[in-house]
Order: sequence, then structure tokens, then C-alpha cells
Amino acid sequence: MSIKTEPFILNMGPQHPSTHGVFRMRVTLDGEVVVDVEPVIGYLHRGIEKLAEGRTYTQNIPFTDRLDYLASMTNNFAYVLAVEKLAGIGVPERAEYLRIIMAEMMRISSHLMAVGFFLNDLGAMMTPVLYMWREREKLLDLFEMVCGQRLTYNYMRIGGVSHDIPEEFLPALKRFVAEMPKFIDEYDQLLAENEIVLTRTKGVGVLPEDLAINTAASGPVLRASGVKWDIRRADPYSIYDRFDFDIPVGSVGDCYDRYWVRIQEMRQSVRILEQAVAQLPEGEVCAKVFQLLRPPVGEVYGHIEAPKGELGFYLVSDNSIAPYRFHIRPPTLINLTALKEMVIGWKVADLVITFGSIDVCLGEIDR
Amino acid sequence: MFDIVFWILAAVTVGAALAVVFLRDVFRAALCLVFLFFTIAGIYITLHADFLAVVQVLIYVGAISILIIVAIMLTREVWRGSPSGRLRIPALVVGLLLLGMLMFTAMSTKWHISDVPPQEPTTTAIGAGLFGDGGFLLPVEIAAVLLLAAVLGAIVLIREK
Amino acid sequence: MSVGLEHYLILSAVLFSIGLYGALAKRNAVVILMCIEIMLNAVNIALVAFSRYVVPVLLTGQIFAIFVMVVAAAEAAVGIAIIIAIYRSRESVDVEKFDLMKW
Amino acid sequence: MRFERYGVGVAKGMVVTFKHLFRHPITVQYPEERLVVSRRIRGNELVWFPDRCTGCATCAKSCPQGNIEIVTHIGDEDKYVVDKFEVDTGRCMFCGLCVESCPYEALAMGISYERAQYRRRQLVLSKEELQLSDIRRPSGYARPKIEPTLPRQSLLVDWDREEGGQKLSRLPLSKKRGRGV
Amino acid sequence: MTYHIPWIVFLLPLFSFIIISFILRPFLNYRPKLGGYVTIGAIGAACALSFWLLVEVLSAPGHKLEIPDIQWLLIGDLSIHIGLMVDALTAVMLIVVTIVSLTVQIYSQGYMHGDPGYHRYYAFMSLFTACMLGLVMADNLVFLYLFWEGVGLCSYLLIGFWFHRPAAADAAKKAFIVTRLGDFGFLAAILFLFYKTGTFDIGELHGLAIAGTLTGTTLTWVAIGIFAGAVGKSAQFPLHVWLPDAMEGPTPVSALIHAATMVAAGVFLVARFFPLFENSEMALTSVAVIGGFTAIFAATMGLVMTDIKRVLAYSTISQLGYMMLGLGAGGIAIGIFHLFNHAFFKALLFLGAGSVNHSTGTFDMREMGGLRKAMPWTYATFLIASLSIAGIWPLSGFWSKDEILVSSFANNPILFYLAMITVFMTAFYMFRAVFLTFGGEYRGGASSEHGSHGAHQLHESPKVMVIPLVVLAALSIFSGWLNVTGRFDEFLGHGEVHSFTQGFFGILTHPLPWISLILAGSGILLAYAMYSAKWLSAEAIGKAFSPFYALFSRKYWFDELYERVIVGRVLVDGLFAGCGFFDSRGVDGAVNGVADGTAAAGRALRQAQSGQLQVYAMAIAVGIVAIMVCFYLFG
Amino acid sequence: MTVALNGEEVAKKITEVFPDSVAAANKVTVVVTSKSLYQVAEFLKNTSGLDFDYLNNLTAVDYIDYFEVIYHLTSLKHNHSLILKTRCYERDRPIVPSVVKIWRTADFQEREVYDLMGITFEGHHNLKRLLLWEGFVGHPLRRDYL
Amino acid sequence: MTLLEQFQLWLATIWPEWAAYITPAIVGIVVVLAFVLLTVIVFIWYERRLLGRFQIRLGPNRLGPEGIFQPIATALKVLLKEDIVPAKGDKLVHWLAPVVVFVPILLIFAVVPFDKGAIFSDLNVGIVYVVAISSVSAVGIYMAGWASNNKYALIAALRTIAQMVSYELPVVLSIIGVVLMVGSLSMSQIVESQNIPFIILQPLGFVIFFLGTVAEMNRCPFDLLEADSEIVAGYHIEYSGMKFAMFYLGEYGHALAYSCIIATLFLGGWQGPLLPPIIWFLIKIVAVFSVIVWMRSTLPRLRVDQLMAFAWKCLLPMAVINLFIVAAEALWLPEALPWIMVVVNFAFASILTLLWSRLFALGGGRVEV
Repeated sequence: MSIKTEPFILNMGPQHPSTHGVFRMRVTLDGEVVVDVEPVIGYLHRGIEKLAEGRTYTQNIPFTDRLDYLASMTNNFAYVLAVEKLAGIGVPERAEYLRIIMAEMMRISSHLMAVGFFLNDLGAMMTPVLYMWREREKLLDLFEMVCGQRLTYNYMRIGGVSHDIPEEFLPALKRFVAEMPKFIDEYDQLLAENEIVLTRTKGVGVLPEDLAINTAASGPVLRASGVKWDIRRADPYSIYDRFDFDIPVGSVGDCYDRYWVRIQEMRQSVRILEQAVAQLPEGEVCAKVFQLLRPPVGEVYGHIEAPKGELGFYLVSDNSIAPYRFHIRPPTLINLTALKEMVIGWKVADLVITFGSIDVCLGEIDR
Repeated sequence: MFDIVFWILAAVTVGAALAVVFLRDVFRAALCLVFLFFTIAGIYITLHADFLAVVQVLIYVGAISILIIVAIMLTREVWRGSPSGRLRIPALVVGLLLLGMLMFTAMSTKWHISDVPPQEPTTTAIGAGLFGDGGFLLPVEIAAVLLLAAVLGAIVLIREK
Repeated sequence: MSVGLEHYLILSAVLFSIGLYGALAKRNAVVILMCIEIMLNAVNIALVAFSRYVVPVLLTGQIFAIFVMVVAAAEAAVGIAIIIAIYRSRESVDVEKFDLMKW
Repeated sequence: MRFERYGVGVAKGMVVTFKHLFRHPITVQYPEERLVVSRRIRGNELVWFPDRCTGCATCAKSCPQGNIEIVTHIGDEDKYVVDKFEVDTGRCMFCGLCVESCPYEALAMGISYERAQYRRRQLVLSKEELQLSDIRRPSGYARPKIEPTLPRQSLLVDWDREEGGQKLSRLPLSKKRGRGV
Repeated sequence: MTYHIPWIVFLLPLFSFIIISFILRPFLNYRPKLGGYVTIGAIGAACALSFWLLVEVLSAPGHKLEIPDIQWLLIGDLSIHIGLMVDALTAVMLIVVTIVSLTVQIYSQGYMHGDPGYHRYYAFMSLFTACMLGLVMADNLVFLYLFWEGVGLCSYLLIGFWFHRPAAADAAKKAFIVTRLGDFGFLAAILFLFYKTGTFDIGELHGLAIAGTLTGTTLTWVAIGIFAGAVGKSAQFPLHVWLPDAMEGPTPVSALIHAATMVAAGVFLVARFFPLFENSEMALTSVAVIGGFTAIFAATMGLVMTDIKRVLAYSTISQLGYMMLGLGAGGIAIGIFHLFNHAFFKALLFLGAGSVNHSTGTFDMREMGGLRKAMPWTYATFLIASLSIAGIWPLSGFWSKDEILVSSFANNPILFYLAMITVFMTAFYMFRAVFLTFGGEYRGGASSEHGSHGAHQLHESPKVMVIPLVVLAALSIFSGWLNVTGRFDEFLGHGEVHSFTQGFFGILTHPLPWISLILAGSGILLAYAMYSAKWLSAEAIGKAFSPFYALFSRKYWFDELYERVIVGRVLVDGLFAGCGFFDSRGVDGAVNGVADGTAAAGRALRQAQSGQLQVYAMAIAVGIVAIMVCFYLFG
Repeated sequence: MTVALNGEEVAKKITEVFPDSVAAANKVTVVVTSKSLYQVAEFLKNTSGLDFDYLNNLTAVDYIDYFEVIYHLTSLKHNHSLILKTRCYERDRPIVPSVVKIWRTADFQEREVYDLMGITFEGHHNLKRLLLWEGFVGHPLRRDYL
Repeated sequence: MTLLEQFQLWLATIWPEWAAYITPAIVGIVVVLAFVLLTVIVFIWYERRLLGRFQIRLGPNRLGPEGIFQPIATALKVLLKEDIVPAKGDKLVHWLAPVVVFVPILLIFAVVPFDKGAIFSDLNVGIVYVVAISSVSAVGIYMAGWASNNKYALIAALRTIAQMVSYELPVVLSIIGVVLMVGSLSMSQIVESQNIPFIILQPLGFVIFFLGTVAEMNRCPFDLLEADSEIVAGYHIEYSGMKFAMFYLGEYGHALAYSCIIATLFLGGWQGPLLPPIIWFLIKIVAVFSVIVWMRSTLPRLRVDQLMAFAWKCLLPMAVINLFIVAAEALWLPEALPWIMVVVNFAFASILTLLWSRLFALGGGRVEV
């Protein structure tokens, strides 16, 4: 039984605590029930794709930092991989390991934020966020130690990484890797079994498997829907084929599965870190690459498994020092495609958590 | 002491009632109605009916006024205001006539005023009166059924076909 | 003259008449409902006043007032339900537009 | 919602928060207490060494934003004399590419992080302002020689480290007041 | 404490109904079995308490428990009490009802498994059991009538349980309407009785009848009226037509309601008012005659039916006729004793049929066959019941049926001969059913239609269905032995010592049992010859007696008679048309004249009806003021 | 490891069903005419053995003479990939059929290309500007936009 | 005889009647107001500090010793802010709403017994008075939501109505359980009759009352009116300055008031050994408040339909059952053996919790549109 009401339109955002940035959803509500959602984006549009056409390949690296600013090292990684593929440049062994260490640390850091703010969207009053922030701060300390910044790292270089790690880095990382599983257990204990969380998230915002594939959802969102697809395994880049890790897969594709998949991926990342730290060889960290790189004419699409999904760079070179076309395939914009299907019929509160469970980053959506 | 309180309350009550009738903004009229209910609770206290006063607040302020406010919201007639209809003048005449008659009756009748001081506290006495021997047990049951029927009826009326 | 039964009765009469005027003259159905509530309250005042001054021992008037409140609650619920139901079909709560009972 | 676990899940969570009630807070009482920043910190300023600079403008070319404005004329000994060396730190994104590209180590990142100003204009640093001074010191970013001279970074990982059977619940901090470290 | 037990016995199933339908409702979606457990628990407890009551009654003086009444209604001087009475008759009926009900409910756990209306079924069954218990324990006519209609209602609901099937819905309506005809007589009798005596209390009525205050025509009419109710409910001629159709309900329902308990309520009713009947020769005779005639009449139709449940239905009608005959000819004890035994073996037969259906998916005997091997337990129990109903020594049917034969022989020889023929027929059609169902080869079941029940899928029913069969089979064997020494008759207050109460073997020294045994044996033999050994061709015999065959198989055209003649001609063409004529001309003419005048006036007056609430309210207010003014001016 | 299918082989398969649809093909890419794009896309998605159910990326490049719209396809089932391209030559009003009905994911990406590159996707249910506001003049990612 | 009444009697011997009537009233009002405002300020500080510690932060600690003056600074800051009224809002109602929210909360303290006799007015209908008065603030919240002319505020206002009305029922039913044991509606008598605190005698009633009041005062996990992640700040989204401060004070005043009521009804009020009664009372309200803060720091929020379902499907039936049990025990159990009741009630509480957790689901939530 429902009482007939007239639908009204609510502008959620661009200033709203749960839009994780400047995102706007034009929501049509019938009472509290969501009837229609239309994402309105572009508030953070900076035209990076156009800017990049006027800068050298190296100069573009800092711009990639500003895409998904919660995982900027991964963006560096994807970009330099694409350029290396375009120009055919090899990377020293140590640099490969360092890149993977950084990428996995970044994944943990990004997932910590995602899970924390997802729980905050559920109404858990900052506590999970602050607990997870504590671990993220430890990682940021390490990043700062390596490259001097806490948010926009600009660490990867074409042909390797910019600096070798300082000597106190490895002990600190080992210590982090040793204690991190304990903290993940604590997060699980904090809210993973909480009845309120289960009720709020189980069965809510379901993204069915076929729709997930058809909307090209990627990353944890795709895996939560039950598709075992991880580019690290499916199309191994860098040296991911040397590591032993599992791909956690959800079953239903609801908010809880996405939450669960992220928690499990953190555990797997810790596993990869353990192996990488143990195998880290000595040696050079950067191949000799000419500063004003001129890759041969051609095009390349390089994609990696970023924390939020498949991050792709499509580069076209005309043998000049700047890319002819520089296109970014942002994972979260594409993950948002199915938002409407996921939330229709649910309440406003479910819209918020479904959006939170997709884990968007507006820097990347708007570019 | 009670006299002053009564006069103040009576004046405020009548003022609030007039506001309910004459205010154009329906939402404000409803707020005045809430206020009216409050002052009537005060009048009950001057009549030594403390339990009734609390019940007045509980039922009228806590429940009925909220119902009315929700109704105002759902019908969205606030901005159209509360105009008077064609029957304004006849209604005024009839109202005044009735007021005259009632006041005449109240003044002219010889009431049998009892000298017994009022009971206090009234809670136990009302309880005994309602549920005790020779009380109003059956009317209470009927009132319960009435409420149930009203709730069901309201639900049936409101629900979509 | 100190306040006595007559004062309460006159207050009740005044409130009742105001309520009656409102119920007869206003066009908004919700306001009419509010006016009916005023009338019921006026009656309650009279009942309690009688109870206080005429039969202070029995409290029958107060008990009656409680029943009146029950009826008022039921009336408010059903009345508002009716108003909303009519509002849905007529898009208005103007009683002058409610002429379903005509002929 | 079915409380399939009779509220055990809720209770577990409450226990976790209760445990945290007795852990030491990780808050740092800035500005009285400060964390020691990384030796490679890219603080929000640059340090320019005029004596080493040849005016080759490699830094200006490598800057993605075109922030570095450098004007030279050819002076004695056929060397460039730098007339103007201005960095607009309001537009700078502190990527460090200029520092990395400088062949003579004439440019370095600063270690300061309290460089807020009231006017945008004040963020444009002139040749004089950019030079080494008490309040403007270079960091070890891409300058391996400077790096070991700086204090060890305070790490949150060490927050509850046990040392000699005793639990450190304090971060290693520098308690010095004033700007910079 | 004893006084509470009847109430508890009555209230347990009622509460079970309330719990299932109102309290458990939200859980039933994911705990469907809950309804069944509640019902079985309630009825099991009621059954145990019934035995306690029986023991109490046995030891009570005059076999009657005194239970204080509760005042229910007070209208003027008339006070209607709610009260229960427990005497020997009630105690026996309680045992019958609770045992059969309990076994049927347990059986239903298996039979109704997976039905979407599972809990609805149990709710109705609980309600039925409650009503039936109330009916047998009621101590006044109002209460009795209430439950009388209550069981009718439950019967209606349960026949129409699968209401989406038109046949079931029609059958439910038919049952309801036909029994209402009889109930009309019953109601008239109650009202007449009250008009004459001013009391509803059954005990007082008994007293009045025995004391002779109530005599003559009054008594006869009252008795006939009550008997009309019994005829309707017990499906006696001529109101028998509903019972075969009632087989559209679930089989356990047929077993409980349309075989063992509710249809027997008519017999019980006659027994309950037996003091009234006793004082009216004519009433007693009509009971016997109707009973005897129904017995043979229904048996003839049972000979030719192909649907196993219909065979059993006609057999039920026939056996109920026996009971009536027993009541009319012999007295309470004899009729009730047959009721007692019949309840067990007939319930067993129905449950057996249900079990067969569970396996084959059909009720048509022509499509069964050869189930003996596949369903040994069902076969064995079905056979026991068949032997019992055929009256084979020493099974229970023998004892009660032959007792009826003896008493009718003494009372009315014509009825005795009819009854003797019925014995033969009973044996024949029952064993026809047994041989067709269990003997020979499997003939495909419902597979001829949708192929889901191949021979290889034949299986014994689950344990939960078999155990009630076994329990009932045991009762079908042994329940008759209760009266071997006449204890049962004595208990029910039947004074005279019968020739049939001379011990287990002593009975065989009489000639009459032998005759009936021979008749029954020849019936079985004939059935064997025709349907098992195929010595005689059933078709040939059918052709030879084709007029009879047609007569029997078309059920004497009774349905058509009712449909065409009574409903079509008498009611529609006669009564309704006459009324219609009077209505359209006489009444309407007058009405129209008045109406035209009124309409003209109304047209003038309706201007006042603006349809606006406030105008009316204003009129009221003006009226009040006017009245007050008048009061002050003129009062 | 995702296998990049040989464009020429795939082109052969396509021409078997849709002759005249392939404009060019090389080792990695298949270029189809924009008219037949929708049918070819449907074919690539639904043909067993190809099963390109996953559209990784959709973008466009302005080669001044023509626009090239690029579809990066992957089959999750077989773990192989293909680059599908189409070209449109009218600079004033380039039109390409929309593939939203085949791959729902093209929704935002086509809007983005429309917004920044000015290519109209025929059959898109909601072709509005995505990143820039309504009323913005020009399409910034074209080479001639300054 | 409360202390104020004694004071009044004593005054009447030396002062004229009217002055003797008014003075104690004023004194009482001042004392209660002072208590409320002071305690609220301390509570604000306490909650922020405690919440900080739960979240391994420090919380405000700069102003004064351990930051005790931070609420005052906050209040000053809030007071100095610009008072914004939405242009299309109803200005009068917008102004009135904070008052209507705040005043009833103050009025509740009139019947809170702080000590033996230390009660402003020992009404014989005390607890009904509390329920009646506290339902008034729902109107205030509704007014705020309405007058803001903001869709978020309106959603919050609608939620208020639903939530307050729904949770009032279980709260009142669990109060009746207490009243049945005491036999009086007066708050002071309720305290005096608690030789064993009712939390032990009626654990289920306590849990229902506690959850119901947490919902009534809109605290986590039932804080749907303010749900900042969904409807931003709910009904006070358009408030700033002094008016916002009133809401803020009102919220903490509400928490304080209900802590007092819970302490009075279930924890034995001011009763306790050794320490002076007022200290016991303070300890109890702080304990209750700490639990509320603890819940706030841990639990996420329910969804609106689950919230309603929780009231109607869980709390209400359990409250009814609890009431029946308590009534039966009050009738039949001998007065001398309260411990039997404790055992029985704990057993019932656990059985009911088990049953409800097994049998009741709060519903899926998805609506076909």
C-alpha cells in the first residue's frame, strides 16, 4: 500500500555531504522513494585532455596526479605504462617492483577512504573514517618519505621512477604490512557484522552481472557483481604475473558486496606487498630516457587495474614532443552509468549509500 | 489568584480562536490552533482538572494538531489561503444569535452550584470512574472500537486504489 | 464577582460561536475541520466546568470530556482522510467546489 | 532487518569503539607540536642558489605550468646574468620537475609548509625572496647531498611501536615553536 | 477441574484456528508447517482430554457430567446460557470426532504437503473440529444450531477449498444450498419448540418429552422438522445429492467431514433428540423408512460409479441410511454404534483413496489397478476397511450392521429385506473398488493425460500418511468388539439385552449373521468374478441390465430433476414468474404512480439541495437557534 | 593475458556477413564505415567466438581531415580484445550511429565525445553536453579550437 | 512536600501571600534554568571530548582546562553569526520554531526529582506530563522544516512526524510498565519505590524505553531528522546564529532531559548508597548520556522505512508483551519476592529478543516505481 504523492525534484549537490566532491544528482522523488536520477557532472572540469596536448610527455605526469587524487600514484603508473608501450621503453627491475609496491599501497589507501566514507554515508558518524584515516596516514607518511608529497606524488617517470626509496622506507613498510591485517580484522569487527549495516546494505543497489558487464563497470564494482575480472590477472601488466594473490568476487552485486570486495582486496594487496618487499632487487630505478621524448607515430591504449576500476590512457603520437591525443578512460565515470538502474525504487538514503559504494572521485570524472 | 489567570487565559483563548478563523495563512492558523489547545489545557488547570489538562496536551497538541498540519501540507492549500465563502454574513448572524442565546441561557439559569471543594488529584478518581463499578467500562470499550474503526477507515480512504 | 461557573460557560459559548462561524463561513476544508475542533473544545470546557462546580465529587464531566477527546481524535483522523481523498480527485479543498451531493 | 545474530554484531562494534576509548589519541597538537616532515618534502616554495645558476632556463622549459619567468642578458665572460627569476607559487603545483631538471643543482624545493598569504600577489616570489635564508631552506628532494642532513621523518607507523619492552604511544615530534622546522 | 475439560476440549481447536489465522499469519510464509503442528497439537490434546472425559463419564452417576452454565445473553426474561453437556452420547461422539480428526490431520501433513493453501486448510480444519466438538457438546438449541451452521460453513469452505476449480466452487455452493433446505426445517422446529415450551435447553426438552408434556402433533412436527435437518446434513434421500459432489474437496476433508463426522451429525441429532422421537411413532417410522430406503437407494448408485471417491460417497450415504434405520428401528445405541464403527472404517477408506490418488494422480478406478504391489500398506488397510464395511466377522462393521439388521427384522420386515439386499450390494461395490484399484495390472493412472505418473513412479505414500491408515485399520478391526458383551449399548442407556450381545463366538450360533455373511460373501465373490478373475464380463452385465445401469449411473436423474423441474419449472417458471408478474404490474403500478408524483414534487424541492455541506450545516444551526428562540419565547 | 585479435581476420569475418562495411583493416584495428557501424557492433557482440561484451573505452580523435571514433572492445569470456574504428568526414556535422543500445556503457562516453569533439551520435536517448554547460560554444577537443 | 513548598510555607509566615507565592516559583525557575544551561554546556563539551576519545582524537582541549570553555566559545561564535532567514520562508514561523522546540524541553525539568524533595513541582501526573510536553517539540521541528522552504527540511519535517509519533507508543507503553509497579504517576514516588532499580526488574521495558527515547531525541542510530549524509542537516538546514544555537541547545537539552527521565524511571533516580543523592543522580545521567554518545560513535543510521518498521514491528509488540507480563506479575507475584520477577523478566527479555530476531524482518525497502 502506498499513499499517492506527487513526485518532486531534489537537487542533491553540488554541495551535499554525500556527493564526495562537487557532483550533482537531479533526483525525482516520490515521497522518499527515488523515481529518477540524472547525474549532472562537470563542476570540476579542467580540460586535462586538452591541456595535455600542449605539454611534453613528462610534463603530463603531474596532471595525471590530479585525476583520482585519492590514488594519484596509480594514475602516474597507468600513464607511464602507456607511454612506455607507445615508445617501446624498457623499465629496470627494481623500478618495476617499486611501482608495484606503490600501486598496491595506493590501492589500500584508496580502499580505506572508500570503505570509510561508505560507512560514513551509512551514518556511522566519522568513526570508521577516522580509524581508516589512521592507517591511510601511515601510508601517506611512506609516500611522503619517498617523494616528498602526501597527495600528488608525481613519482613515476617514463622508464622508471623518479627516486630510489630511502633506507628507512623498507623497515617502515614491513612494519605496516605486518600490522595491517590486524587493523583490517578490526574494521570487520567494527561494522561488517553489524545488523544495521547488513540491513542497510544487503540487497540494496544491486547491480546484476549482465548489466555490470554491459555498462562496462570495472574494479570492485564489477567484481562485486560476480565477474571475476581483474586486469592484473586478465591482462597482466608490469610484473603482476609474478605475484600470488586472489581476486575476491562478490555474489549479488549489492552495496554490501562492494564493501566486502574492497575489504578483501586490501588483504590481497597486503599479500602482494609482502611478496614484493621480499623480492625487491637492487639496481637502477630509471632507464635513460630523453627528456623531450618523441615516440613514433602510432596510438596506444594502456589500461591498468586502478583501485576504482579500469584506468585507461589512450594516446596518439605524431612523433612530436607532445601527445596528439590524450584520452583518459576514467573508471568511476563509467561505473556511474548504471547508477539509475541501481537506485530506482529505493529511498534517498539508499541512493546515498549506493553512490558511496561505487566510490567515485570527482577529479577523475570531470577531468 | 486563579481569577487573574482565568482572565488572561480566557482572553488569549478567544484571541487564538479568532486568529484561527480569520488568519489567511492556513499554516499559521493551525499553529494558533495548537496554541489554543494549550491555553485550554491551562483553563482545565484552573478548573482543577490536572489529568485532563495533561491529556489535552497529549492528545490535541501531540496528535490532532500534527494530523491537521500534515493534512495542510498534503493538500498544499497554504498559499491559496483561507478565504471566506458566500455564507459569511449569514454565518456571522447565526453565530452571534447563537452566542446571544447561549450567554442568555448561561446567565439566566439558576445553576445548582455545589459547595464541595474540588477533588485533587483527579487521576485515581477518573480511573475509578472509568473502570470502577458502575463506571463507563462499556463506553471505554466502544470508544476503543470507534478509534479502531476510525483508523481503519482513514487508511481505507487514503490508500490508493 | 469572582470567577464562577457562568464565566466558564460564557467562554465556552464564545469559543463555540467562533467555531461555528468559522465552520460555516470558511471555504478551506482543513480550516473547517480546525473550527470543528474549536467547537469540541468549547464543549469540553463546559463539561469540565459543570463537573467542577455542579458535581465535584463525581467527575462525570471530566470523564465525558475524555470521551469527547476520543471522538475528536477519531473525527480528525477520518475527516482528514476524507479531505485528502477529495483533494486527490478534485485538486482542491474548497468546500464550495464539493457539490458531489447535489441532487 | 532481521536481527539474525541477536545484536551480537552491534555489540561487537561497540566493543571495538570501547577499546579505542583507552587507546592514546593520535592527534598532534599543532602548532605546539609538529610532525617532522620527510627529508624529501616538496614544501610550498622553491630555493634558488644564484651562484650556481647559469641562466640556462632548463627549469622554465620543464615547468608544465610555465611558472618560472627568467630574464637574462649576456654579461661578462659570456655568461648569462639573471635579471629576473620569478616563480608564481600561486600557480605552482610543486611537481618538482624544475628541480629534477636543473643540471647545476641551482634550484631546490623548500621544506616549509606554512606559506599562506593574504594576497595572491605575495605568492609571486622574486629573485631575492627565493634565495637561501633562515626561513627558507632547501629540502632533500632530488638533492641527495642535502638529504642526510635533515632530521628523521616522524612516522605514524611508529606510533605504538614497542621499544625495549615499552610501548611508545607518542609520535616523535619536534616541539619547536615558530615557522618551519 | 473436570468442568473445565469440556471447555478446553472445545476451545483448543478454536484457539488453534485463531492462532493460525491471526497470530501466525506473518510467519506462515516461511514456516508453512507451523499451522499443521499447531492444529495437530491442539487436536491431539483434545483427543487425550476426550479420553479423560470418557473415563469420567463412565464413572459418573447416570453417565452424565454436571457442568455449570455461563450466562450469555439476557434478553428480557429470556436468558440464553452457553453451556456444555457431556453424557454418554457426547462422550462417544467426542472420541469419534477427535480420533478421526487427529488421524486425518496427521495424514494431511503428507497429503497437503506443498499446497499453497496449506495453512488455510489447517485453519479451516481446526475451525471445523471446534464447531463439531461444540455441536456434540452443546446443551441448548441455540448453541447447537450455531455450531450446526458452523460445521456447514466449514464444509462449504473446505469443499470449495480449491475454489479456483469451477467444479469445486459449484459443489460447495450445492452442498451449502441443499443442506440449507434441511436446516430450514430444523430452524423451524427449534422456533416452534421454543414457541411451545419457552426453553432452548436440551435437558429440559428431554424432560418435557419424557414427562409427556410435549405430545401429539406438536411433537411429531417438531421431530419431523429436526429430522429434516438431519436429512439435509446426513444426505438422506431426497437431499442426498450434495454429498457425491462434495468429493471435489481435498480427500482428507472428505474423510473427516463427509464420511466420519459432519454427515454423521444428522444421525447424532436424531440420537440427541431421541426422547422426542421415541414419543412419536410416526416420526420414528419415518426415520426408519427414510433410512432404509436411502441405504438401498444409494447402494444401487454405488454399484456403477467409476470414481473411487464417489463410490465411497454413495457408500457413505448408504451407511448413513443404515444408521437412520438403526435409530428408527432399534434405538440410540444401535444407530450410534454403527456411527462409531463406520467413522473409523469410512475415514480409513477415504484416506486410502487419497493415498492412492497421491500415487496415481487420479480418482478414476478405470485408470488404476495393480497397486497392491506398489502400495502394500494402503492395500492392506483398504482391504481391512472393505471387509469391515461389508460386514465380515469379526471386523467391526459386522457387529454394528448385523445389530441393525436384527433390530429391523424385529421391527419392520420390509426394511429388513431391503437392508439385506443392501448388504449384498455393499460387499459387491466395495470389492469392485478393491479389485479395480489394487488388483490386475496398472492401467496408467493420470498418465493418459499428462504423463507424470508412469507405472515406475508408483510409490507407497510417506510415513506420515501411512501411520494414520494403520491406526484407523486397527480401530476398524477392534472397535466393534466393544459391544460384544453389550457394554456399549448399556453405556448409551439402551436397556434391553440384544441377541447380538452374546459374546464373541456366541453370535455365530444365530442364523441371521450367517445369512448376512453369506450375502456379503456372495457379493465379494461376484465382484471377484467380474473384476478380478474376469469370469463374467462387466460390460456384458452392464448391457444386459442397461436400463438399470443407465438409471444408476445417472443417479436416478435426481440432479436433473432438481435442476430442471424444481428449480426450472417450479421456482423460476412458477413462483418467480408469478411474483414477477405481481411485482411488475401490481406493485410497480402503485409505486410508479406514487413515484411520479414524488418526482414532480422532488423536482420542485431539489433546488434546496445545493450539495454544499455548509448550506446544510447552516440550516442545522439556524434550526438550533430557532428552537432555542422558540423555547424562550413560548416555552 | 588479453589477446589482441588480428584485425584483418576479424575484418574477414565481418565482410562475410556485411560486405562493404569494412573500410580498412590492419593487424590491430578494424575500420568500418559509419553507416554499418551499428550492425557490425551488434555482430561483434553477439557472434559466438567473438563475444565482445565489454566496451572498455570509447573516444574520438580529430585528424583534421576526418574524425575517428575508436571503440576498444574486450571479450570477458574469451579474454581477447579488438580495436574498432569508424571515420566520419563531414566537419560541420559529423554523425555516427550510437551504440548505447548494444553497450549501455557508451551512454556517458558518447555524451562526452559529443560534448568535447562535437560528434553527433544518432540514436542516443539523451545526447546532451556532459562536462560543459548547455550553451557552451564550440567543442574544445577539436584541433581547431583555441 | 517538596523543598519549594516548604520554602513557600516559611515565606508565607513573614511575607504577604502573593510574594510568598511568586518568590519560590522564581527561585525554582532560576535554579532549574541554571542547572539545565550549565549541564547542557558541560554535556556539549563532554560529548565532544568523549566522541573524540572514541575516535582516537582529542576533542576540544584548548580553551580552559581540558577545553571546558570550548562550548562557550562555540556559543559565542554561533551567536555572532549572521541570522539568515530564507527569502521565501515563513519568517514568523521560522523565528518561532526554535522557541517551540526549546521551551518544552525546559518544561520537562519541572518534574525531574533531583533529590528527595528537590523537584520543582511534584505533579501527581508527572510522567504523563513528561510525555505530553515532549510531544510538543515535534510541532516545533515541523515548524522549522516548514518555514525553511527547503526540500531537505521538509523531508526532515515529514520524517519527524512519522518518527516522533511512532516511537511515542512504545515509550508510553514501557512507562506504563513502570507505573504499574509503582502505582503512581508522580515522579518522586517512582523514585522512592525503587528499592531495586527498575532496570533490573524490567530489563525489556528499559531497553524499549531507552531505544524509544533515543529515537525521540533524534540521536544515532535514529537521527534521521538530521541525517547529514542524506538530507544534509534536516530541519535546521536553513538556521544560523542564535536560532541555530537554540536548536543546538535544545538537542542537548533533550538528551539531558531524557537522561534524567531514564535515570529516574529505571535507574533509581537519586537513590544510592554512601554518596549524597544529587551526586548519585548526576552520575546516573552522565552514565546514560555516555551510553548514548557511545552508540552515536559506533552505529550507522537506519533507513526511514526500517526505522518505522523497528518501532511498529519490534518495539511496539515487545512493549505490549512486556506490559502484559509486568501487569500479570504485579497482580500475582507476592510483593515480598521481587527477585522472582527479576529472573522471570530477564528470561522473558532474552526469549523475546531471540524470537524477534528470528521471526521479524524489517522489510526490503524497494518500491516498484
